[in-house]
Amino acid sequence: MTNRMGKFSIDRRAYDDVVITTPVSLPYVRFSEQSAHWWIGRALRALVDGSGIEARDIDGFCLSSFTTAPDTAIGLAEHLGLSVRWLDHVPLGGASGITGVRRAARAVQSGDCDVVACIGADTNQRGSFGNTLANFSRFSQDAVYPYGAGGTNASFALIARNYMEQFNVSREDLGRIAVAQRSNALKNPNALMKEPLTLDQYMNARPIADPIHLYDCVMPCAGAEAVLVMRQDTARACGIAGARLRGSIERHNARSIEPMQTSGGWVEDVGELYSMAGVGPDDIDVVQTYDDYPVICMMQMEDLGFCRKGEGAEFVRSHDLRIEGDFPHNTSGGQLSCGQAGAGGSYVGLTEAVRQVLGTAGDTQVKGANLALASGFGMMTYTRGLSSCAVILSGEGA
Amino acid sequence: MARQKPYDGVAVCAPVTVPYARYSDKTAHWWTGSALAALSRQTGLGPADFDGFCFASFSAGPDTVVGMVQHLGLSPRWIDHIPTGGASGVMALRRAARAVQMGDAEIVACVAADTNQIDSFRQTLQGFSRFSQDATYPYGFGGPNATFALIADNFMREYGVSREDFAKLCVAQRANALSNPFALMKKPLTHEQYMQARPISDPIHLFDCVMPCAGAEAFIVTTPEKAQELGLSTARLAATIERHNAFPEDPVQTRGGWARDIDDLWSAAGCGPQDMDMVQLYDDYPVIVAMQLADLGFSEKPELSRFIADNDFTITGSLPLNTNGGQLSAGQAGAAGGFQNVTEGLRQILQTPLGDQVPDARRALISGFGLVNYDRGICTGAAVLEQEVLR
Amino acid sequence: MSDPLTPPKRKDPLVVTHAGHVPPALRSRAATAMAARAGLGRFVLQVCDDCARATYPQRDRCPFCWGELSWQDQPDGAVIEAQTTIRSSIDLFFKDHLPWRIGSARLDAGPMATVHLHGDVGQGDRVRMELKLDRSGNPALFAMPEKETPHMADDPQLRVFTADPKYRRILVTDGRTETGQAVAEALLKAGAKTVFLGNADPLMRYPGQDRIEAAPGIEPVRLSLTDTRSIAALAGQLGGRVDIVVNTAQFARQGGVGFGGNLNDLQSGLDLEVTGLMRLAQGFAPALSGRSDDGDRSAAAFVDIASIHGLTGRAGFAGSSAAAAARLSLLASLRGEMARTGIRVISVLTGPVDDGWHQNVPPPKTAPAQIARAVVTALQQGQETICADEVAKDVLTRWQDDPLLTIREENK
Amino acid sequence: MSKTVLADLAVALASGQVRVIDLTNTLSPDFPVIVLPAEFGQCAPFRMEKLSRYDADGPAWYWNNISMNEHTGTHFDAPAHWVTGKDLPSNTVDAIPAQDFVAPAVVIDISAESAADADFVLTREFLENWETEHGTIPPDHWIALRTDWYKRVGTPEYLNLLEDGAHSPGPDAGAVEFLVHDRKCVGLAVETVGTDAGQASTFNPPLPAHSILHGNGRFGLQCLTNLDKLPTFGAIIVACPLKIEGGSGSPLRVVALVEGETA
Repeated sequence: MTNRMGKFSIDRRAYDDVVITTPVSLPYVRFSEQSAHWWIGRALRALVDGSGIEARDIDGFCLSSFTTAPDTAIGLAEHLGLSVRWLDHVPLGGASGITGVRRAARAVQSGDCDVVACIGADTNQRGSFGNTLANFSRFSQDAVYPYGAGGTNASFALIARNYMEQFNVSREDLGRIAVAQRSNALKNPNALMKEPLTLDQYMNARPIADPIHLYDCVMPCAGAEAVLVMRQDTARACGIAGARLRGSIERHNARSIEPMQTSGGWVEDVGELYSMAGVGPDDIDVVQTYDDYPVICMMQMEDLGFCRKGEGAEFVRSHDLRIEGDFPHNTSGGQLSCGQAGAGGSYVGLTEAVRQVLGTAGDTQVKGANLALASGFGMMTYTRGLSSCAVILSGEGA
Repeated sequence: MARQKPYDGVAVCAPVTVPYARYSDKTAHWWTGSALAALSRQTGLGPADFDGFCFASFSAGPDTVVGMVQHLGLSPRWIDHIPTGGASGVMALRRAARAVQMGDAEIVACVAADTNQIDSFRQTLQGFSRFSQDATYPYGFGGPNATFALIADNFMREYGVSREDFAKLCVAQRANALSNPFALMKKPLTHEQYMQARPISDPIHLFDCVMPCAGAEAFIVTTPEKAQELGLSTARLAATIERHNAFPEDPVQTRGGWARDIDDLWSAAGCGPQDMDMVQLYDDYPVIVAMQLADLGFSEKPELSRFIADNDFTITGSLPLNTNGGQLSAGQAGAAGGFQNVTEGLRQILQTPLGDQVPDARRALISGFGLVNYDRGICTGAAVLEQEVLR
Repeated sequence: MSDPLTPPKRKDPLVVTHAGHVPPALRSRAATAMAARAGLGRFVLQVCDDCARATYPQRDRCPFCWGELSWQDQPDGAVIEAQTTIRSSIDLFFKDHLPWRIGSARLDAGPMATVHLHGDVGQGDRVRMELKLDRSGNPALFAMPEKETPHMADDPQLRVFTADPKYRRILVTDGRTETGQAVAEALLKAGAKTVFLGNADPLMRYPGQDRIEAAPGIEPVRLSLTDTRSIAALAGQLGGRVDIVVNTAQFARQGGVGFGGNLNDLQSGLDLEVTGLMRLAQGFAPALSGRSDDGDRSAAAFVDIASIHGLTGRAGFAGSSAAAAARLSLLASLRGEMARTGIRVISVLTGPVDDGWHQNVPPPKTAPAQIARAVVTALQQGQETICADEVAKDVLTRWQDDPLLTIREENK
Repeated sequence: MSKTVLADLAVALASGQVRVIDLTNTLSPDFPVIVLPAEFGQCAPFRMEKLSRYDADGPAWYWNNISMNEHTGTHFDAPAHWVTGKDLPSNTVDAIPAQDFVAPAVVIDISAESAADADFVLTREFLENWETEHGTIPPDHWIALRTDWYKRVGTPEYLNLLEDGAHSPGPDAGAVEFLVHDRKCVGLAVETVGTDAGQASTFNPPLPAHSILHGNGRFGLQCLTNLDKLPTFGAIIVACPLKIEGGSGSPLRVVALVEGETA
């Protein structure tokens, strides 16, 4: 691994004894008549029920959602009766969960608050997906959406096609990722997809925007994911198990002058991620990449150091990505098979990673998982994912 | 409950105010770019040099911080989006300071910007929050004026504060504004004019209200080493507090979240109200200024009237208040109104005021208040800034 | 090469007309500024006043140095780096037009852009970019083959952005004038199926009548823009069949305002050119709108030919210029209305036309053939504003640069 | 004349013994107006814009705004219409005594001649011959020129405008002088668009009907219909122009009263 730190010489401080606890994944529904406020309230309730911490002791709140308008985090705090001394609103799409947890970790570490509820939630009413797309960003309004209104599918099709040609990646290679995730999802009772997926089915799926076909796409749905962030002493006092935050990175609008996106912002910071955590890619037991499209998973396998750029196809051919495989990847089934609950999707890998290192993943549990990596990717405001982030977690034994 | 750790290794510098305009045909993106261009002129830093960015605005939609990052060519490794109006300056300061302190970023540009196109204010009000849509604006669409009229009416009766007292605050702020070339209000305000102003929503009268405008405010949070390298004067962040939705059980707002955290602020800062050389308080209405004077420990509420009478709030007075004129006299540039308390406090202690200098200014108390989601402002924050190095 | 367009078949009367949708219309102010230039057929990008680098998408500040941006004409070359065919879209307009091809273009000017692709271009190709307007009147980057290809204009995706007269049925309002006749002939030459040629007074012959009415494709119709009833009657008869309306009405008379002006001329001019335009729009705009996305036979455009001096006023032609001003103003509003339904509203701006009413005006003057060419070009390009001649170009350029100065100059 | 005349008339009208013939063309945008060389001001045709028709602009009522020239459709020419009559007293429609709007008519049939020659010119000689056959034209009568031109309404042959101008029948100066001075006519009532012949601007003097009639305080009635339904003698024409202040003429409804079975 090369450390790509550029002119900024400042060292990231360790997170000391910050832990992430109480992973909550509410069962998704394809369409919901409830509001995002409702889903967020339900997630808070699950955090309280799951941790035994009382609502009034939650003194930090970090929210990510696309569908709370006109409210933001503060409106939700009043709506749901939270009185907090630290509050953050993280509107970063698929990068929200990990970014939110990073913010919360610094807040509890600095004593700015004690317990932060971090929630990603969105409702999915008929029309809300289109509404989110249409109002996503100014660039998308001005320069993407009017070009076919293909939403992210069209934009990712352009990235995927370029990537596949440049690095000799076939649809079969990408299919392996989707098929393995579906296999994992069948062990996750919350996953919306209940049927197995074969490589044949993947290959023969109807095209959406070449080369993106049906099983390359996530299914928008309603749902919520959440965690609590606190210091180890707080967790111990409450008798809650937590995953330690060993290292994390984020980056926005990296390498914007490259004509086509072939890597995410991770490549700028990945050295620091591992050096902070004191481990290397080989030490990671389970990997949860952000899977809006399989091609992005492959990009992350490269950018996060599991193989070199251009070797992603060979990597997925030579590894078994299932729970029981040698490279357990997106063990809950990921968004591709669980569904994408808007900004909640940014927490899917994180909550699963916490469960894995705490050994509470149930049927999707990877045996002996102690070190997990989860990454996030989001904000397709124009022609590329603008925001990227990653986190390494370890179980308490680590 | 954990106490805040000190802000070691953090320097606050480079206050920027982009001159306000009553109405602007530009966008929030333009105003944000103007603020960054001003930071650039002051520091020589360009888009590639900032690795942190913190942003507050009401009028950048559909974009948030990350859209702004792309729009303006930044490539940061830490960003934050702060949609809390009048509390956003203190919150940005806190977030950026922790990011720098923890090594998550080294140079954070904190920017608040809002435009004010002919119909923006009405639109902002209309789309402000679900509670306001459902439960306040249908009751007369008086905007914040009506909400604060209820708060003021209650506060004045409860604590014996009068319009005469508010007049003193407003007249002092106007006097301060006259030395600030960027202030939108250019004419003196007399006590008599204040008292005879036309009523807006009893007991709120014309000069109790701010004037919405377009503008941008910015500052930089970095390490002392970096600041030295850039040749920037710096301030130290002595202590901060923040609180949201405090005291929801109070039937009418008579206090803000400061009241819950004030001890934490002064003990972490290692000083008290008496040590402040000035106060930069969020002044959407003078009643809120009075509330802060009490909640931040300068006076008990029942003694407010006397406290106001006993003090001189002009730049050279006993307790200089909102030395740029505050929003009441300089204008309220949306979310930038929540930053001007930081930039003005910073400028005074760095000895680079827009107008007249507060004599021997070394310490400033900054206080923010924001987001009338329903019937009260629910975001509060405060910070103590101290002069560190003048360059 | 593109498949050549075939003449549309007669419509099956039992099939419901396809409802017209338009592409997403929500855009930033900067994008709208780009549209204003796209409408003139320019290829522009924002360029930084300080560092001179071009940027895209539309911004309000330079992303390289935070300098101020201004719109500038830019080299229109590009290379397609990636392409896709969209086969699923949640937008009503695009859903109706699937599959839809787009690509990532590396513009010679610098930035990358998501662009619409002509059928004859694909990944790796060098292309010529055009800045078009989409059916909602917003800017659209369109990648064209670098060199002309067979039947290039017939590309179905391109035709969404144009109003090509080929195979279309067109109403030209005033066949009694030389301009009306020249426009009708040029449209037929450009492939129009039928030109319905208006005649305000069929009881009176007019110069050139025998020749023009005998031309294949011409169908004379009774139409007087000053007579609401005649428009209603014609719209009732042709409304569902006309794809393009071209208003060639003009009433130019010399005269001042306080000195030498003629009130009757002004009234007649206003009635014909201004009230007449509104009558025409009220008669035909709803029917056009209803068929804005009806396949090959879709309605496409409303064209109005007016004096450039509507922008400035003009000494000696005060009343005529006032009528033109009102006409341009009405047309701007109509453009906004029609953008919601996908009909292009085109302004053809002219200098003094070389006719009997401008005998005292020294050359250069606008020949009816020039106006006809401009009408055809604007339709083929999907352009929103076009100058028919050098005088109009000159006034427009000066007016864009300094409106108040140009107003003074033109009224000296 | 006894006091029972009007009562008798009422009975005659009710019984059909006296019939009312409509001599008026319908005012419509399609009805042609006189065409002058383009550099002159042009006669405005009839135009109508609906104000409301039991709709949002007027739920219970229907009405229109109309506009036209004073000389549009079936219309009346007052002496002030022509420069020769500009200084006469009571020369505008509002000033003409109402008495003058009701007068008997003598119908001179030149329909065969007009059919044979669109440029047929009515001369004094023709009139004198006519009198020989039909009797002397009495004073204070409208002279109604039956040309059957009204049957051409709705065709180009009505204006009959060729490259050298309009072609329609009308009197020469001698004929008009004769009618005005020797027969004391009220005015000239025609079916064509003007009292003068289509080519009368080439006559010497030009436009004799307008010039001589109006110069002597006589009236014109143009664009009439149904003159073929009137008897040669005995019809009474009722032609009341709108009372337009200082008006040179006016569109109007013209009717004729005729007796008995006469067609």
